[in-house]
Amino acid sequence: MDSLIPALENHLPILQVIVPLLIAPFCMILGSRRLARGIMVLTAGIMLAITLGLASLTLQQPVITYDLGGWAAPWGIEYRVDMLTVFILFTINLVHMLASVFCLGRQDGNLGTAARPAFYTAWLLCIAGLNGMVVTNDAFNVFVFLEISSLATYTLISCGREPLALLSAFRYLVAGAVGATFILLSIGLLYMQTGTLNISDLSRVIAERGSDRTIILALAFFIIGVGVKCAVFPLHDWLPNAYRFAPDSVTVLLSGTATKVALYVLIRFLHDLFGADFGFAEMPLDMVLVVTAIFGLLLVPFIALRESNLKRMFAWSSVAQVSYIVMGIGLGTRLGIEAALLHLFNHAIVKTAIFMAVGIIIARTGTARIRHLGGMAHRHRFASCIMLFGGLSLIGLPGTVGFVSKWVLVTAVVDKGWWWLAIPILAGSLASAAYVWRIVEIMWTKPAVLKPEAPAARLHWVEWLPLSVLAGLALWFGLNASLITGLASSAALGLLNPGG
Amino acid sequence: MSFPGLLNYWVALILLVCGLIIVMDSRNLVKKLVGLGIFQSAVFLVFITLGKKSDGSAPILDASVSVYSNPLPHVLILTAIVVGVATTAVGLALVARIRRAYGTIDEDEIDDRPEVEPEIVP
Amino acid sequence: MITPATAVFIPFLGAILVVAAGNRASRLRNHSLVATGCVNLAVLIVIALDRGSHAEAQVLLETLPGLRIAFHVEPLGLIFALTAGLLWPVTSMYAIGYMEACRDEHRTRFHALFCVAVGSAMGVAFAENLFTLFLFYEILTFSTWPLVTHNRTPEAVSAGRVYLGVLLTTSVLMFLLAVVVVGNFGDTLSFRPGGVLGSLGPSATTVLLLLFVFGIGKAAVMPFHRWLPNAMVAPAPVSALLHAVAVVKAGVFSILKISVYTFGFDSLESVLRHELIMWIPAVTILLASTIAMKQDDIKARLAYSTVSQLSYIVLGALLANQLAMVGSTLHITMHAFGKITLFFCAGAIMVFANKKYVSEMNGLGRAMPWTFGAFLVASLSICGLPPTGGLWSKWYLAMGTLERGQMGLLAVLMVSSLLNLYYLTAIPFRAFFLGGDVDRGFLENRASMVAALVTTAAISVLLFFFASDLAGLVTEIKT
Amino acid sequence: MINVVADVGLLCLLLTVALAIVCTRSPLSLVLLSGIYSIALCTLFVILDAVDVAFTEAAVGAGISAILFFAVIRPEDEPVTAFSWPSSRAILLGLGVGVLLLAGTLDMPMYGDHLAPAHQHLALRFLGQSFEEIGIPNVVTSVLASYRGYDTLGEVVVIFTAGVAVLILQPDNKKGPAKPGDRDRFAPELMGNPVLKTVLLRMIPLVVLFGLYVQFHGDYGPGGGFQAGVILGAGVITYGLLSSATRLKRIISDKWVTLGMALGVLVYGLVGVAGLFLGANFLDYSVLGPTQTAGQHLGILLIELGVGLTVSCTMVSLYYCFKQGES
Repeated sequence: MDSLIPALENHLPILQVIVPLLIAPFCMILGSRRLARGIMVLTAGIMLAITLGLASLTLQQPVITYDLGGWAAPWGIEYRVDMLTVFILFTINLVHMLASVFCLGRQDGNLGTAARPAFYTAWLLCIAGLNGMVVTNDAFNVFVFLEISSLATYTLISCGREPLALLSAFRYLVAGAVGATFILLSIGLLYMQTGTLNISDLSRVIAERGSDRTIILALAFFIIGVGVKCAVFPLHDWLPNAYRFAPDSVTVLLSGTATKVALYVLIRFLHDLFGADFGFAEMPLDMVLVVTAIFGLLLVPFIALRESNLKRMFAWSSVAQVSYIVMGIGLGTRLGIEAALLHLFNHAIVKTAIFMAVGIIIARTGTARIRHLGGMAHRHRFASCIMLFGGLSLIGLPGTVGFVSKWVLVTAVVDKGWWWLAIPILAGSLASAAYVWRIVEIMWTKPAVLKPEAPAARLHWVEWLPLSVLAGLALWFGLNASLITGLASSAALGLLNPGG
Repeated sequence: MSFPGLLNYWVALILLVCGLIIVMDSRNLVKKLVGLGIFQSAVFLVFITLGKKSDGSAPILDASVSVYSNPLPHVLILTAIVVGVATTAVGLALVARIRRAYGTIDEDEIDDRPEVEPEIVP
Repeated sequence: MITPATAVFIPFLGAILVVAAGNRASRLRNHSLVATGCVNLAVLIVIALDRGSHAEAQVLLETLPGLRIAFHVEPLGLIFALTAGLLWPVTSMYAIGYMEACRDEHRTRFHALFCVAVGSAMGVAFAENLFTLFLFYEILTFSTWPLVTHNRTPEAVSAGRVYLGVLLTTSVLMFLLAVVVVGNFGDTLSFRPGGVLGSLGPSATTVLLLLFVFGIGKAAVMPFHRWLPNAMVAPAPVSALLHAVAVVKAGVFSILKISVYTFGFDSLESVLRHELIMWIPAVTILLASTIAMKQDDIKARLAYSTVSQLSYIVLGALLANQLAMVGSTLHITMHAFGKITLFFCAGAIMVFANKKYVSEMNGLGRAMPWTFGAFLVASLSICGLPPTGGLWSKWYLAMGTLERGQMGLLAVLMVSSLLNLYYLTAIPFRAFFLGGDVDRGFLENRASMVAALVTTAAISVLLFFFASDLAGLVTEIKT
Repeated sequence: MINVVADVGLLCLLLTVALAIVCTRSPLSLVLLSGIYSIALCTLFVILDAVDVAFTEAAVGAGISAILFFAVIRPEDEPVTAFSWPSSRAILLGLGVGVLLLAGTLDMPMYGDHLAPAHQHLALRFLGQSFEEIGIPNVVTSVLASYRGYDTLGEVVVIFTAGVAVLILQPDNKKGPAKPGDRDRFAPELMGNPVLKTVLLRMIPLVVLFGLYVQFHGDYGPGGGFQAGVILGAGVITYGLLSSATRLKRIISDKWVTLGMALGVLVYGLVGVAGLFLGANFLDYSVLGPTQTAGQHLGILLIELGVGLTVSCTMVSLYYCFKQGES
């Protein structure tokens, strides 16, 4: 036993991915829905534990690598864990853990009996794919795991109750496949000019032989491809409907994980693969990303303001919030990345909480129409208050996590000398206040439209527990952000100076 | 400069654009998937072309051969083809379900339908 | 352990108590409300007596490096906190009576949010840095929104939208931006005597000053004053404590505190076109007074009067000298006692006689002698006439304008006082001397409300004799 | 030289077919055209020395994809006009993107350039040392199964995910009444033809035998678990097409198919985990046998089995699900 534990420690990077990956088919074999659910939550717990284990390892040793198949790095596939990896792993596995507890209380979509365990299999495959994208240090491996998670995601979205879920899933499939193929092409062009696929090796070769038009083309394809997956403003078309029509538990899972991992891939490739010198000094990438972000965060709230469906409104808000993260990434500085990571984490927990609260209300009332929400706050106090708190955090009021990340973002833009960017950031906050307050006004002050549902459905522990944990985290990190800021800052530092 | 030069890449590029045009322009869901296939195949062509060495042969080791083409792009594209067919299969399964739900596979016809609201008792 | 943080948290604790007691234990709820107010006042007095030992920052939490939630005690904040703390238990008593008279169903929510608002005002008063100030400023905004929309009528909801819209837009777009500028270009976000903007050039300082003056929308400097008359749809106790004392005073207090501790008098004097900027509040003073004269709705008239009086304090802050600073600080207190009395009276007239228009008040004086008596005393205090405390604040402000050599501004102060005299004393005059032939009987039948308004009027008079102590407190500040 | 001529000719064919697809509206024509496209593409891959890829493209593009498309399209989808130009907006956008991309190609290495960077770094080791390290002549298989074996695990999982997805998406039959007869809609006469039926039924064992050959000969020639899985699956599906899906289900029930799908992934994964228990890294086969090459041999054999199992079962599962959708 004693010998097994240090052995396990060495294999933690791969366990993070293969545990869900191999439990998924197992879930399928068992064929029982109850068992599958139990296994899903258990797996989520194990994954979170592995992440914490990895975190404690990275504190002793900044970079952990793992050669798959025993083949040394550029020839085989390599896993690489550093502070940034751990930060993202922690974010997505935390959200996944809570989302899978929340999922216990939901109907699993519009499924026949035979397909029910398959839903949980797809769920596990989705999160396994996302974890795989985070840990790997191989460009092509990113593509493979991206596809695993994407296919599972399309499936999960299509399980929504309304038939439009199918069309939304199809449109996401087409958009996602185009995006992934762009990424594949980008990897191909990089391979063409370097002869390697390992991210660290690629970055070394690019630095040695310098860039050319092919590499520039690869960068452009990569940005577009990953932009689709992140739902960066002009490439966001798939997201609102996908989030709206997906089953509630799936929306909860996706909003906190899928786009976040895509953003991580963006950060990782820009800095570790193409290199900051190429992207930000040679190419005007900072301008491109910042300008798209400005458009996103100023225009999208107005679309959200005219939205008639609660879930889709918050989906639009996700598009707007992604813009802040993209702006942080676009600055390309240490503070910018720190702000992006902070906002990524904060938005993950806040939006997950909001979608959970929305899910609770939809489950009780059967509608997500905004005009049906009148007086809901008095009927579903807990869920409404969480939604309010989440909304305040989206606005970025002091005392919420949203303020912390926006403050760091503003500090970052001032630090870069682009202090005028503070104005669109603040204006974006104000614009989000408009759509949040529209909901608050209806829920708290308008008369009830719907008949009260017959039995006052009480909150089950699988509903209030994950919500309380998320709200507690959001509150705590809003008041005392030193822990999470410290992590984000050392992750950003590790990314920019891998040596020291 | 040997003759085909960059021709393969240029053709791949045109195929890529053709695929994109089909995906963007068509309202028929099946045609979109066909377009997606062409789009992906253009990328496959880029990979396979870059692995080719003139006068090389397939990378199966044999005493009588001295020049082999690059095996790595082949491996990658094997995987990519499988991914492509998996995506197509899921897409087609979705199309089949969409047809059952709406009786059509034309996006315009589906979009024209009013959204069904849940029953509300005021 | 009595610290400024205690004074901030007691009202929040009170809110929890009120919610816990709820509508079912309404007596317990009412008692705990008043008791909390009294305990809070006691704590404030202890802090005031022992103020020297709390001058250092007391850090509760460090949100980010440089972004701390911290409290400290300094004279300006202490005076604001004492004013609010003294008025809170009085208003609680009044509010209990008023809400019972109105048979309101949501009393628990009302009282709980009231506590939260007072707690935020305490937070603003004792804030050690701009971040803490902004935090409590925004809590105050959001906690008073449900109070403004308390009646849930369409007018209340749309007034609430204006209220929140103006306050949030100004605070996020300008106030927060200004805080960001100070955080990134100033020495620190903390308040330090003499200011923290040493390295900022005059043009940047000017922009920053304008951002603060307009960004702190609660100070209701025109053109960002619209929310205040709109907020008058709220029940009278809300208008009384929040829109005469806590909310609006939090705004002007913030401007005063920022001008003293973030800018410092030296920085303020370096501002470009200083004279012109000082005319911004001066214009508001005159315009608001003029509008107030035309208002028939008594609460609207009082609201515009408040807009006008708030700009006195802003003007005092911008004058950047010690006399004006003393005048502004005193005016926070004097105007608070005067204006709350007026709002109490307006509420009492509404409840007892069911009248809200000035033109309907003829002859009410005999039916409600205490109410209109108190109204008269408070009007004198607002106008700055003896024997009320209002005299001293206007005195110091006038001295401040003289020291700066701004005769024009002095004239504005005088003209505005005359206008005040006209539109405020007209109301008790009508009540006592016009249309006296109708006998309505004695209408003042709720002791708690009458007691409250008489108390505040009496304190206005008492302040005439104790103003020098307050002024002495303010001069402790090393500028 | 002949290679170059064939290359150019096939490129022209590809372009023509692609343009035809752009303008075609009829789903049936589209599917047939995309079959032609696939075959042209796979011939081109052979000329470009990518025999394994060509094999896969033939099995997938011309085989499985076509079957799946046929299962979904319906005669009633046929439009009145079978032909239309794309909108000018799309053409303009496409041309714009194309011209930009054209500039990006100018730094690319020429066709067949031996000195291209792609042939230098990793490829040298794969071509030069894989025989000593792995011990099998097909370098593509060595790279696929061992050096980049983890990608292949991912690939199997993708197939499995697609299987799960289609399983979830199959309509619940309890909701709609099933119609009798599950013959193919586009070629009922063909499949009902007794001559064809007899011949094809006799061919199924041969197909299965070929599939097994491809499975186990992948180390030495083109082929491997994936291609074999597709061929085996196709053999089984042929039986279903000739008799009926219901009868096929009686022989291989859908539960077994699902089990096989999952089991294949598990076999692959557990071979990797076995490495962990033997003190090596995940998917390190060297420790499985007495010598490194023996271990690699055993590992590759086992994982290819896993791949074949998952792929063939998924193919059958897809067939079942799409059949269900038709009824």
